[in-house]
Amino acid sequence: MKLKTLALLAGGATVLASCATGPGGTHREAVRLMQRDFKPVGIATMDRLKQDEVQAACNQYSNNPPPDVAATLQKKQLAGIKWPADGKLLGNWKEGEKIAQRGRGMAWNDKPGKTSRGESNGGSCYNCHQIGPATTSFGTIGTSLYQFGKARGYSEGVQRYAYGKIYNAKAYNLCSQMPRFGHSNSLTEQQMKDLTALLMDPASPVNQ
Amino acid sequence: MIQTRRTITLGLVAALGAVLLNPVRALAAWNDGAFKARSTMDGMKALGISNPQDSSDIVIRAPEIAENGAVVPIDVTSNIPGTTSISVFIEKNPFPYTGSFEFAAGAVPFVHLRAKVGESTPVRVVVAAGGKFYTAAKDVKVTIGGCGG
Amino acid sequence: MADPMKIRATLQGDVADVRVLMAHPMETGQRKQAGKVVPLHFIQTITATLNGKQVFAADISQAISRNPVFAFKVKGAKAGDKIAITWKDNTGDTRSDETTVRGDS
Amino acid sequence: MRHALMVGLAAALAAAPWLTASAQTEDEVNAEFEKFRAVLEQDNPAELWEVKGEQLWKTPRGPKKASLEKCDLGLGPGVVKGAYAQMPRYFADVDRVMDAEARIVHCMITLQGYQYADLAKAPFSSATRTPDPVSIVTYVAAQSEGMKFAPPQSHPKEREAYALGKEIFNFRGGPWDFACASCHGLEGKKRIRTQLLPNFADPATAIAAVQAWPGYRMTGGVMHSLQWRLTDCFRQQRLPKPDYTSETLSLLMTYLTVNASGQTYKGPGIKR
Repeated sequence: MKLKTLALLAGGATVLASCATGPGGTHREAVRLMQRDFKPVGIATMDRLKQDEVQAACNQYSNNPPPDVAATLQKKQLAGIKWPADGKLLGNWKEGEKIAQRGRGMAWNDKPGKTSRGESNGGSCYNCHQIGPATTSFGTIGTSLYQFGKARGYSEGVQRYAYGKIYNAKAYNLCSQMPRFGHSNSLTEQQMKDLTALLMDPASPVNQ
Repeated sequence: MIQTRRTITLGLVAALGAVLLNPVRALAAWNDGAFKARSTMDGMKALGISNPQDSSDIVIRAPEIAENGAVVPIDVTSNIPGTTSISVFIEKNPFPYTGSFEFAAGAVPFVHLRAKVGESTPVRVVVAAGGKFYTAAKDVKVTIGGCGG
Repeated sequence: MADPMKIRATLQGDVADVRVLMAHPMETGQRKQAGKVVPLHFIQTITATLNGKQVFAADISQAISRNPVFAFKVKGAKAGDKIAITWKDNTGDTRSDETTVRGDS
Repeated sequence: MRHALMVGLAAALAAAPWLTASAQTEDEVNAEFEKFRAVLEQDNPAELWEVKGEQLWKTPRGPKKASLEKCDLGLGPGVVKGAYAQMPRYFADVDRVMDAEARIVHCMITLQGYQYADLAKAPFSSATRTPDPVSIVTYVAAQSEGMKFAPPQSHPKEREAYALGKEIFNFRGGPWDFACASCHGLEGKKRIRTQLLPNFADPATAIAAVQAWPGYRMTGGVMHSLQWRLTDCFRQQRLPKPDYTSETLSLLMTYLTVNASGQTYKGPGIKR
C-alpha cells in the first residue's frame, strides 16, 4: 500500500524529483542522458536525438498543444511540403499496396532510402490503418482508410489532402502519431504518389 | 485424402508392417527414408503404415490458430487398447514426418511435443495398435504477425 | 558439450508424469547466418528408462522446435524410482540425465 | 507468412459485415493464444537458462576466480530471493539506479574482474549463444517468482529515476517522431497489425511491460532480457542505440516497473 502511494506520488507529476529543476529541467536532463548513453548505428545518427520544434512542442504539451501554438507550427510544416513538379498526385495503386504492407526502413541496419534487404523503404501503413479489404491483420492506431476516396469523393482537393498528409502528417495535426514520410525523406515522391493512388484511385481495392 | 493413400499403400503392409509392431525401440534405425519423404503418403509408405482406419479414439490437442509457428504445442492421446506407437505428420511441412513415439508396457500412450509448423496444415497422427493402424487429424492455422521494424 | 536436460517426474496416482526440457539448437539446415547456411543439427533419437527398463522411445525430425520439450506418462511408477533419459543427435553428440520420481505435491 | 495472420478467417470475414466479424474473431484468436500460452509456460525452455544461470552465479569465475555470491542486488551481499522484484533501485557504491542485469554486470566487473567492453561487445542472445549475464539474470529473476513488484521509491535518486524514465518514455524523436509512448502510451485497446498494445503508462496494464521478462522468445528460440527488449524498442523507434546496461535503460525500467508496483511477477516467461 505504501509503495502504491509512492508510485502514485511519483506518477502524478514530476513533482518530487524535479522541484529543483522544474518539469522542463527533467526533460532536458533526460535528453542529456540519452545523448550521453546512445551511440550511432549506421544511418541512425545522433542527430536523431535532437528534437525539432514539432517534436519539442509535442513533448512540452504532452501531445496536446494550445491551438495557437499548433496553428503556427502546422502552417510552417504545410509550407515545407514539396508538391510533385508535374502536378500529378496519383501513381500506381498496386505499388502503393506493396509500400503500405512493408514496414521496414530507416533503422540501424537499413541503408539510406533502402532496407537492409535492398527493398525500397516501407510505409508501414497497415501497422496502424485498415486499408484494403484483403488484409485483415491491420492495426488500429490510425483511422480506417477503407473506402477513403469513395467516401470523400475523388476531387483534386482530396488527392492533395491525401498526398500532403502522407508527406507531412504534422501539417494537419501537429502531434499526430503518424510519421512525416516526405519531410523525413523516408519515402520518395513516386512512392507517396503510389500510396495516394492506393487511397484515391477509383480502381483501387480500397474504393470497391 | 487418406482414402487414396490407402489403396496405394495397401500392398506394402506385409513387407514393412512388422517392423513397427515390436513394442520398444522397434524403430531400431532412425528411418531416413521416412524422414526425407516429401509427402505424408510417402512417409507412411516408408514406415510401412498402410490402411489406417479413421478413429475418434485418438485425441489431438493443438491450437486452432498457433501464435508462433516456431513452437506449436501438440498433445496426442490414444485411447485405443494395445497402442504401441504414435506417429506424427505435419502434412504441409517440407518433410511431413515429424516423429514416432513408442510405448512399452506401462507407458501411457500419450505424448506432448512442440514442433515447427511452416504454414497452416493438417496435423495427422497414426497410431499402431494390435497390428493395425488408426488415424486422426487436426487442422492448425499458423500466424506470424507483428511490426515491421 | 551438450548442456544438461531438465527433467521433472511427478506421481499422479501410480502414473509418473515425466516432462523434459532439452537444450539443443534443432537446426533445420534451412537457416542462414551471416549469409551461410547453418547445417542440419538435430536430435534424432530419445530413449527413457524407468529403473533401467526402457519405457519410452522416440525418433524425431528437425521439425521439432529448438530446445525441445516433451512429456510422457509412465504407469506403475513409485516415488523414488529413477527416470533416465538419453538423446542422440545427427552429429553423434549425446546426453543422458536422470531424475527421481517425486510423490504428489 | 508475415501477414498471413488470421488469413484462415478470410472466408468468415467475407461473409459477414467485416468490421464486426473482425472484432469477434479477434477475441477468439486471443483466447486461443492465451490458452496455448499457458500450455507453453508449463514447460518453459527458460528453465534451462535458470539452471545455467544458477551455476554461473555460484561458480568461481573470471580473472579474480570469484563467484557472484557476494554480489549485492540490493537486499545484501548474496541475497537473490526477491531481489529482482525490488529492482531497479539506487546503489550508493555507484551512485545511480541500476536494474538487475546492470547490477549483475557491475558485479561481474568488480567481483570477478571481467571487462565491460568484453561483456558489452555482443550482449544479446543469438541462435547459438546466450551471453552469461542473460542466463544469470534469468536465474535471479526466477528467484522472485510469485512476488509482487516493489521497486523502492524511497531514495531521492529513485524518485528522480522515475521522473527521468517517464521523460525517456515520452521522448519523441528520430525521423518518424516516435516515442515509447507512441505505441505503449495509448488509451483504448489499440493494435499494431494484430498485436495488442498494452498501455504502460496506465497502472492497470503497466505490468505487461515487465511481466514474462526475461523471456524465452519462440521466434528464433532464444532467451532475452529486458535489456534486449528495451534496446530493440529504440531500434524500432529509429533512434540510435543505447549502450548496454546504460543508465538510460535503468531509468526507463524504473518508470515501467514502478508503474507495475503491487502486481505479481510470474517469473521468466515465454514470448512470441
